Amino acid sequence: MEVKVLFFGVLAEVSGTQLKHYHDVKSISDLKLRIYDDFPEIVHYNFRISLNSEITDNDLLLKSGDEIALMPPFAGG
Amino acid sequence: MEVKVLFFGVLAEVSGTQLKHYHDVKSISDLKLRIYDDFPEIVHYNFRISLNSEITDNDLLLKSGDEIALMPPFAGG
Amino acid sequence: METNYLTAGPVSQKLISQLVEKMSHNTDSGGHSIFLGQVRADEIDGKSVKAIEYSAYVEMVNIEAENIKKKILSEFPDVKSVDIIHSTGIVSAGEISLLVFISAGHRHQAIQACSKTVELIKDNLPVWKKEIFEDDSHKWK
Amino acid sequence: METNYLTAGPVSQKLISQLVEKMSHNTDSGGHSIFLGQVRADEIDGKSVKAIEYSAYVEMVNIEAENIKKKILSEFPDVKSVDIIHSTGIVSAGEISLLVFISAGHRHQAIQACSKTVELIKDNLPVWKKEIFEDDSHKWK
Repeated sequence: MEVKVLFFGVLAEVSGTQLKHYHDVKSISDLKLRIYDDFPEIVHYNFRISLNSEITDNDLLLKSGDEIALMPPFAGG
Repeated sequence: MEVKVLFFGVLAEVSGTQLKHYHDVKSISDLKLRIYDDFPEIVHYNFRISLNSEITDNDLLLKSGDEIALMPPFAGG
Repeated sequence: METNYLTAGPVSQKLISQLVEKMSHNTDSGGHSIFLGQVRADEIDGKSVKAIEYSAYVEMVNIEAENIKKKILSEFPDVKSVDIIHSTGIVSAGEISLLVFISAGHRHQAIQACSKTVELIKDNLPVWKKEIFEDDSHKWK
Repeated sequence: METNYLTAGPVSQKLISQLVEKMSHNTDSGGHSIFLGQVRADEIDGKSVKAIEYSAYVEMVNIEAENIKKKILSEFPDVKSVDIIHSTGIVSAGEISLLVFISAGHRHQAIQACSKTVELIKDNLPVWKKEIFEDDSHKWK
């Protein structure tokens, strides 16, 4: 299985990427550990997670094709 | 002495005029009586008085050149 | 009878665009709050309003609009500019009869000041209106 | 990635004029309340902001903007239309980055709905901004 991870705002700069695919991740907490492994800097930033465009604070299970976004506090307007 | 009286909104329609000069009027109450004499219909309408562009509820004395306006409730916007 | 606050006929699209254009030169403004009052084709006793004819006590409009501007600028220190334009004469249904344009450093004061300016205009500007119906009969408001 | 809510670069004068034009065809609207967010030339640590670069999560902006629209229309029954346009990409100081355009039967709901829409946008639209200074350094907000 493969999921798509989007990095927004300052996190795109910190990670050096806007999009990265991850394979064989079970859950959001599992994914977060993998992301922290790849980009240790990210741990210092405040962000929320969305799964398929919906914000969640829960540790949901992931399935192939899921789109996860790492979103710093919004700053529109 | 002569004062200038302006009729606004519905009062211009009721009186059939927008402007009328009155001579030898002592005070606002005096002027009002003269206006009611000329246009008895006006007594049925709700209005405020301004003297030289300033609204007043007092019975002020008038002097030559004063401009008095009869103003129904405002309806701008 | 010079005035910065009254315009003959509807507030034109051009006037609105010019104000937006002008405001953008002010690079310390972060928000503009704009209110446009439009003539509604209200139905009254089965007849539809086709236009409103506005009349105004011009000298007093100038004085009162200045007072409103001063009041808003002193109450909302973040506000940079207050523009008020009201129509006189005939304004057809669907046309704009009032424009309030507030620029401020930040959104909250822009929005609050705009709302307050509209209320002050309603309460204090010596303007009257006559609704004109499709059959050319009319009603004073 | 179709969207009715995002525009590349600043919200143009033309877009604003088109909306004003469009709204006037609605003769049961009595008031339009408009908010324009503008990029300020803020000074931060002695450096002046020359532009903001906005980025957005496009799919989610569409979903959230639809939600905001629905919320406003259900909370303010007098509101006839809600338009929201936010910039993506570079917007220079003095240019407009956000437009909210509310039309309603009467002024109170137009003004209240506009204010609420702006707050909901700030809280819920997945948009990020990077302030770009005169020396091309930048700061995330």
